[in-house]
Amino acid sequence: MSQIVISPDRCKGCELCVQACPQQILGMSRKINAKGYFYAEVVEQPRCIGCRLCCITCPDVAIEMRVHGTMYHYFAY
Amino acid sequence: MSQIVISPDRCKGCELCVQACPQQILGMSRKINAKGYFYAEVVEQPRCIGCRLCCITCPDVAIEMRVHGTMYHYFAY
Amino acid sequence: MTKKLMKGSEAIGEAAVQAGCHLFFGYPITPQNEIPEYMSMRLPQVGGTFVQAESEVAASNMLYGAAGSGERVMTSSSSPGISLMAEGISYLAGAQLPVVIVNIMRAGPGLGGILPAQGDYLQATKGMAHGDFRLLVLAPWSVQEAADLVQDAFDLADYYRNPVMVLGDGLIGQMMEPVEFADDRVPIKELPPKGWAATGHDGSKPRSVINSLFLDPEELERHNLRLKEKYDLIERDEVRFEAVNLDADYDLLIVAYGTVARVCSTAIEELADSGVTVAMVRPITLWPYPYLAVREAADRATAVLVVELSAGQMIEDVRLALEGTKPIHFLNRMGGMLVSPDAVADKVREILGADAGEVSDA
Amino acid sequence: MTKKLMKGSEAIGEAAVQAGCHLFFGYPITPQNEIPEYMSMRLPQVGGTFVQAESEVAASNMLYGAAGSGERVMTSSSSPGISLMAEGISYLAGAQLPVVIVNIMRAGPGLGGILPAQGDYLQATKGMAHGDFRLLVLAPWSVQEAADLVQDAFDLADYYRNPVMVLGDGLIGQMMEPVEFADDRVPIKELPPKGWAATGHDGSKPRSVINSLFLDPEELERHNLRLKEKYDLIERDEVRFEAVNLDADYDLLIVAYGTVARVCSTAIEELADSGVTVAMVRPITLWPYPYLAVREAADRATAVLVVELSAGQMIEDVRLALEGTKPIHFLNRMGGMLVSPDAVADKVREILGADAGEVSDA
Amino acid sequence: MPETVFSRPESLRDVTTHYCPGCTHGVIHRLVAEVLDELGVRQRTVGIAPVGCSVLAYNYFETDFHEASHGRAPAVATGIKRARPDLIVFTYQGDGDLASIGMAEIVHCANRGEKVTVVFVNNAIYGMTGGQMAPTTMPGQVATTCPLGRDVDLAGHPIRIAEMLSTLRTPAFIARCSVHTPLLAVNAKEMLRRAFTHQVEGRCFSLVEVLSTCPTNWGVPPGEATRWLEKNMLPYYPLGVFKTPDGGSREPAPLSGSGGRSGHAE
Amino acid sequence: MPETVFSRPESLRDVTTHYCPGCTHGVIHRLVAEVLDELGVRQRTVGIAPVGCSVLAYNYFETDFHEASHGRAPAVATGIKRARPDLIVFTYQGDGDLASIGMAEIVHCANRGEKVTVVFVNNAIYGMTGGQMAPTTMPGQVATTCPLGRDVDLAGHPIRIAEMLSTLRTPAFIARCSVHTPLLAVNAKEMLRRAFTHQVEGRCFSLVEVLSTCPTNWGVPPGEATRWLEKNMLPYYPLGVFKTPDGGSREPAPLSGSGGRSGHAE
Amino acid sequence: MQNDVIMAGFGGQGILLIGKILAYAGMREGKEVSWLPSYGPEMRGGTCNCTVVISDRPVGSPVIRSPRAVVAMNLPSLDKFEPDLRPGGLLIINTSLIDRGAARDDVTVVSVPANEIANELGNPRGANMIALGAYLGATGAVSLDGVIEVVRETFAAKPAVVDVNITALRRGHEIGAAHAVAV
Amino acid sequence: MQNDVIMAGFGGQGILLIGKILAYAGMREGKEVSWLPSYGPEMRGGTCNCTVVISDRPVGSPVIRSPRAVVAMNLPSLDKFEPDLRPGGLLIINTSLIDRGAARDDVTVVSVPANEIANELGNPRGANMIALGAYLGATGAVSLDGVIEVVRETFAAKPAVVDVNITALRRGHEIGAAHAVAV
Ligand SMILES: Cc1ncc(C[n+]2csc(CCOP(=O)(O)OP(=O)(O)O)c2C)c(N)n1
Ligand SMILES: Cc1ncc(C[n+]2csc(CCOP(=O)(O)OP(=O)(O)O)c2C)c(N)n1
Ligand code: SF4
Ligand code: SF4
Ligand code: SF4
Ligand code: SF4
Ligand code: SF4
Ligand code: SF4
Ligand SMILES: [Mg+2]
Ligand SMILES: [Mg+2]
Repeated sequence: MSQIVISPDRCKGCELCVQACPQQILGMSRKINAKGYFYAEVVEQPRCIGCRLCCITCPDVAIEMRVHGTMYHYFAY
Repeated sequence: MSQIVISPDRCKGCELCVQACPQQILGMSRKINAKGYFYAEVVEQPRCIGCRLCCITCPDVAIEMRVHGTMYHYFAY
Repeated sequence: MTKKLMKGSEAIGEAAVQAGCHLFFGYPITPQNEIPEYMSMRLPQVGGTFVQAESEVAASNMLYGAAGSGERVMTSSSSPGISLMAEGISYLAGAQLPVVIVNIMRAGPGLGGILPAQGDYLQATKGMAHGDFRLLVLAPWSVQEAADLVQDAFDLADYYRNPVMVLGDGLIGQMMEPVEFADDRVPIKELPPKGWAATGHDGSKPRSVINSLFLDPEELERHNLRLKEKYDLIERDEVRFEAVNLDADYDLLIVAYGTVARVCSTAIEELADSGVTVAMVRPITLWPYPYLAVREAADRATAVLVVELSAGQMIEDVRLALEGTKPIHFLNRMGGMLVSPDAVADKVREILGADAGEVSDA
Repeated sequence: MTKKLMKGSEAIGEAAVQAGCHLFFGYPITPQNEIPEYMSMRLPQVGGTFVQAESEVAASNMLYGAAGSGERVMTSSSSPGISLMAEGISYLAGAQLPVVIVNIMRAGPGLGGILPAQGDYLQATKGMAHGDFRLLVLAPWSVQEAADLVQDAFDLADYYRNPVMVLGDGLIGQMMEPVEFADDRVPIKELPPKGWAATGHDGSKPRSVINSLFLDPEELERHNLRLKEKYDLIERDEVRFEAVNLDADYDLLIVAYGTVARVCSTAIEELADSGVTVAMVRPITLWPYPYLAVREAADRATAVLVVELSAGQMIEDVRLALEGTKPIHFLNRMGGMLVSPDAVADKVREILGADAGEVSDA
Repeated sequence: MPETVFSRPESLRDVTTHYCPGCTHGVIHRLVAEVLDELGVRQRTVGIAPVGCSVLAYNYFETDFHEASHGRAPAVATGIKRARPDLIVFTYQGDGDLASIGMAEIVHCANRGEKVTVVFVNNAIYGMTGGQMAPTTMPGQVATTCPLGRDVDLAGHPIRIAEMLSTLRTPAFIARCSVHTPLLAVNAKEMLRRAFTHQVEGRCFSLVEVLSTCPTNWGVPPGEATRWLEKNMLPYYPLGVFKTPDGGSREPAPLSGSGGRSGHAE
Repeated sequence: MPETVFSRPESLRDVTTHYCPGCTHGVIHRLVAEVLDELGVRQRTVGIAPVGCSVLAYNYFETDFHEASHGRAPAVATGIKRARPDLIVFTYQGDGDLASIGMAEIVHCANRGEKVTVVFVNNAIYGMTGGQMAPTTMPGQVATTCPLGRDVDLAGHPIRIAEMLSTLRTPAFIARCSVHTPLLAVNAKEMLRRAFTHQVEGRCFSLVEVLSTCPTNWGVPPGEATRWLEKNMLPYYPLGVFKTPDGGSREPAPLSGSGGRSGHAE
Repeated sequence: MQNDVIMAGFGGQGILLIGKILAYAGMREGKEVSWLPSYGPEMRGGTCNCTVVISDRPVGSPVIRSPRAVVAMNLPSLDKFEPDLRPGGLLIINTSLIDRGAARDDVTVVSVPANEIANELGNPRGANMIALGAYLGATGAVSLDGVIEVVRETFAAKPAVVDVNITALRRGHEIGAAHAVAV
Repeated sequence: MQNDVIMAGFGGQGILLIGKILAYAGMREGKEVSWLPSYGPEMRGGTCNCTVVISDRPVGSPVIRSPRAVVAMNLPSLDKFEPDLRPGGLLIINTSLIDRGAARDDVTVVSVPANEIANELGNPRGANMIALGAYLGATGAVSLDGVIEVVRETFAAKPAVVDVNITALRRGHEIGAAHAVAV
């Protein structure tokens, strides 16, 4: 089962991940980070299907994905 | 009837006209011109068919063609 | 004639347009992007032409073609881009084409940085490229003067048939100040028609060939001598500088140009408040250089202070002017760092405090 | 160690190869085509690489990449081609890359002509490009010296991590003279390994970045100051010149460099026969310039004669050296015309005949 | 104990880039770094940064680097590769850098068949200098040096580098891809892997043109930018492989019925 | 009273050129001059000489002229035409000048669609400087900077300018012809006429690549040279029209089965 | 007599604009003025600032090492410029985005919750105008009316914007005036 | 003591070659030498020349304005260099291609029908060697044997060429020796 970890301070608030997530489970925080950006956060972790599209989309490598147990990959990357 | 006039002093002796003449009526002189070249000359004027290939070939515009009366052109130029 | 608050880069562009500059060829580079940007907007409005060249090399050669066609043309760039124009500028000078080249200097060498510097002085005034030639080099210290000098540059270029460089720094390009343009500006020179331009040949005038090639050395030497005569004339007639406090009796003379001279003028005022009188000669033409003015002003001082945003470039011309008659001190910053009025004032106090006869620390 | 009769251009190429020059990047231009041609034949024989660049701009940047990889590399060109390298050379200096650049000068400005001249002096020594940097500039007066200086150039470049220019003229490039190469040449400097080269990064040493960009002005200023320190060191340690007749007591001092100095030496011999003693200082390093040597030699003369194939370029350095202490006379030809020994001798007689105190006619 | 299946590649240094929010330069950096990791060549790789927004790329990759002058990265790459053929050499260049001032260098580097890899980031604009027109700017697209939009009658049509270079006879791998969607980014990575592999195997010159966004100078938010690219750039800049080293030449033949090869006079 | 049916065109000055015996630069000069005469534009024509053997072209044409720096003639032409659109502007450039150092300038001049005419003389060598390798030098051909013959593995294959430029989207007239036989010279003149006509009618950029001989640096007598060109150059440099302003674009499409235009993620 | 100020904040907060408006108004009042923006790498995201000088005499150095006033619209700006402020100078802090007070005790501090107020006024982008107003109120560097004039012209195209910005200016002016200082 | 000579003719007459051979032989005899070719536009067709200096002391100027000897292989060369020749100098004229005599009467003239002789010897390309021989004969600048040595090495590849050229050299030498001068 997959877990998405977004580092608030690496995020620049571009919202591309939010747009990319097929599950629509990412959103923007109301808080401003050190860089002055509203950063992205996971809203509904459980619904994550571990597709990694958010990770692949993020221009700032602010998103990591961890997996508990094994999981099926939609595509090789 | 066509007449070929080669200016000895303009000629650089490249022999391209000699090679171009379908009638083989051009040749090289034994004399050296002011520039130090053996220059081209018309050997058999009467056999000239007025095709102008020698004129067109000459890189130094050393060859002029004059026509007495009218004559037929093989190609437009 | 109303005052407008304009960015230096835009004022330079507008000044050129009002001086009849019809074509601009250039390539973007910080800190002068606003010049091409302004021209791309403004020139079409007056039926002129803006072309973004593929490079500074191309720009300098487009300039060659357009100037050779008799038009008033300009390009602008910043340090690395100017270096790329070196060959082209040598051709322009060799073919005696009137063009205006604006160099908004940034810090170097190489890619360096994008902040203000004065590290291109020796390039502009002495070694711009191969062969024996000179550029007229004009150095503004305010947005208004930048505008004025750009307009004069076109007249000088046309009059002498020589490239003219307007040498500013990042501050001139970026800052906004009030500017006014004369509605009825008249050229500063009697300008003959450009009969030499290559604009077609119907036999009514001799064929025009824009050229810098002379394979026969005797012919080329004659050409070099004609150029030298022209340069001698320019050195005689076109020297410009501004004098500050030369009428007062002063202990020390400052020599500085461009925005640095402005910083110095502030320092001079502060020093005046504290009873120290300092004079300044601000070269406006960097070539021809005001050797005589600097020498004469220095004669009445105990020492001279040269202030530059470089490792020490204009100081060579001050040395040539002074011929060892006075100690020369040097204050500089580099890399985009700026000299502050306080730093200048402190340096002056230090010099005057110390034995005026001390060896130059430059 | 046997003498070979070699064309200057070929001797320069062979000297480089024997100095361990592994790569050559260049673009043809008269009068130095024999250098790239020789390298294209010779380098493959020693496992080296010759690349004909698409332009001088490209060549100077290929040099950057190869030098940054720690190899000994060279390019050669002539005046207009050198101008095209201006930006590249500024980058090389800014990134402190050791390269050897040969400029076989021809007459300018612009396309000019292809015959010998010395019109690139100010470019090479002062204003090569934007930003504050210097090139070491070595000026040979014979084919043998050209070969020797090229080899020293590689050592100096590596030692100081700085571009070095060998500045010759068309005669040096085209003439044949006997040359010999030492079989057992040792570098003139202790050369440290090139740990700074960018040759891959396994973490065993800090990451290598070949770079001239410093966006932070304070950082760039520190970089500029480090460069300045290096240049000061070079000015202190690397000045080279040849003295002729300095031990004799002479009336007049000639200052000339390159093949022109050779012409002068012939004139000096002729004059000696007619009882006139003339001394000469021949700068071998044009930068750093032998200011002190020229000054001291001039102190013992009544006047100084500068002879150049330019409108008057090195004469500026002579002025800086003399600081007005002695009248400076000037003899020059341009456009590919050469100074003859007779012309020099006549000029000397004219000067000595005239009032030594006369105003310089330069 | 969880396994991390996606994180920063080793070849990408752990620093914040200066890129604007949503700028896909960052994505392209990561893809290149991942490929270097996967091919295991990081330690013998030397990158070349251009002059452009990616001028500081040398701070972002965990490899040795050269900072080249504007447009000349292919010449610098030539110098490095000829000096040290054992190194893996890549340039990272913008469209102003490569397609405008650097046109001669890229054409000749490709034509000499230098065994280097060029990552060509086409964002249809001069990003770093504030949004001036690039040779790749779309017709009608507004830029600071074409305030009324690119006028093809004055500035010509956008240059298609992949198409142009693939007509050269010298063998090469040339492809165009995009990173404005995650799936295309996956494809882009595949193209980069093929390009670098050709170099690792010493086969040929390789160039991958990557369509990229410039939200800042396009004047739209990052999300918009991806759609703008899709709508305006994709139709003119088709994606795909244009040339493979063994694929033969791709130059156009003379139009029929013209001059032809009519031989000698006789 | 005889009529002179062939003589020196008015646009060609009555001076001896410095060209070597049999060098076809002379023929090309005459053809250009004849076209200028026939179009009646001599008086408003400005030519641009390159740096190369034809550097002195300004002494040979009876028109105003500019002498450009090496490779930059297309930039100079741009400057002239933009300043004086009423003038007929042509450059005359060699293959070293145009295809090597001047690559960026010719590509961008063509891509901007400058309404000028480029006469591109391809003799597969650097003539003026004594026979160094050009980008157009044939594989195996000996030159002074490739004494063992051009090695395509090190120097790449010859660049085909007509093919490369015809892939640009901007409308243009681009053709290749040769003058090594009289009949081909007649065809070459026709190509030049079409090129200049496009300019006179303000239609588009035009470039005519003319294959030419360099007996001196090829090291063969002039007669030999024409046969060398026929045998070695013609097969690689096909003659014909490559692009017409209304003929649409000629760039290659992506190879099938590659990346494709796969759209968004969703 | 000279007034100079460094105004700084995030890109996009309209810092350069209020600087220009101030300089323009100064020129209108017959003063000598200069406006100098920061330029360079910061332009990518990050902070931006400008220096405005308003003087009776020709402006000497347009670069001010130790300004008479600093307007800090965000934390990085405060950190960067507070130390340079002249003793006795004016420090305007946008408390909406800055959660620390001034570190200096030798300067006059004016705290303005610019973003909050702007939101109140239903003009969220007007925080910059509020700060400008505060600066004017505290220094009187140029007259409020003069600035209002310039604002009218600047936004002539969009009258709606004009009014909300004038309101913002006035609100800021009141706050500033309460701390009026002579710098 | 110094010998210097300008050798000039059409390109292709082998002028530069005999100059190099002369310089090379000089070097072999332990002399200081320099060889300087003309370069430039003439290279296209036209004439070419070279200057050779052979001296006991280091060679000063490799460029000789007024040479001690001139070898003119064609008319343009004679026209160009005859006036520069030093009074008392040596002028070698290839009468095969030059139909005028010397204009100077203050110099030693050696007339050599080089091409005719070369044809006689069945070595039409040997005219240059005949001229070189004549120069050696007249000046003794370097020894004939020394030059022959160099010729042997130069053409080592083609022995046939060696012999005909040596014969040509000797024939020229005889003619020159008959006019031996001290220059
Ligand atoms: C010789 C030179 N000319 C111009 C510049 C200014 N300059 C820096 S980056 C750039 C263009 C960058 O655009 P691009 O290559 O498309 O890269 P991007 O920023 O879009 O990624 C220019 C013109 C320079 N640094 N050097
Ligand atoms: C900047 C610069 N680089 C190099 C040269 C030297 N140069 C003169 S002509 C030439 C090449 C000419 O070859 P090409 O263009 O093919 O013309 P061709 O002589 O063959 O007709 C070169 C390299 C120069 N004059 N300027
Ligand atoms: S992995 Fe896929 S589903 Fe999970 S957050 Fe990322 S994009 Fe959404
Ligand atoms: S894509 Fe990355 S930077 Fe952009 S919002 Fe998501 S996490 Fe932040
Ligand atoms: S016109 Fe034709 S036939 Fe007559 S000479 Fe010329 S080539 Fe020969
Ligand atoms: S073609 Fe012309 S130059 Fe050549 S030989 Fe014939 S006439 Fe003479
Ligand atoms: S300006 Fe454009 S290209 Fe540059 S970093 Fe910002 S978004 Fe990216
Ligand atoms: S060198 Fe070649 S191109 Fe040049 S003139 Fe001679 S033959 Fe023609
Ligand atoms: Mg871009
Ligand atoms: Mg050629």
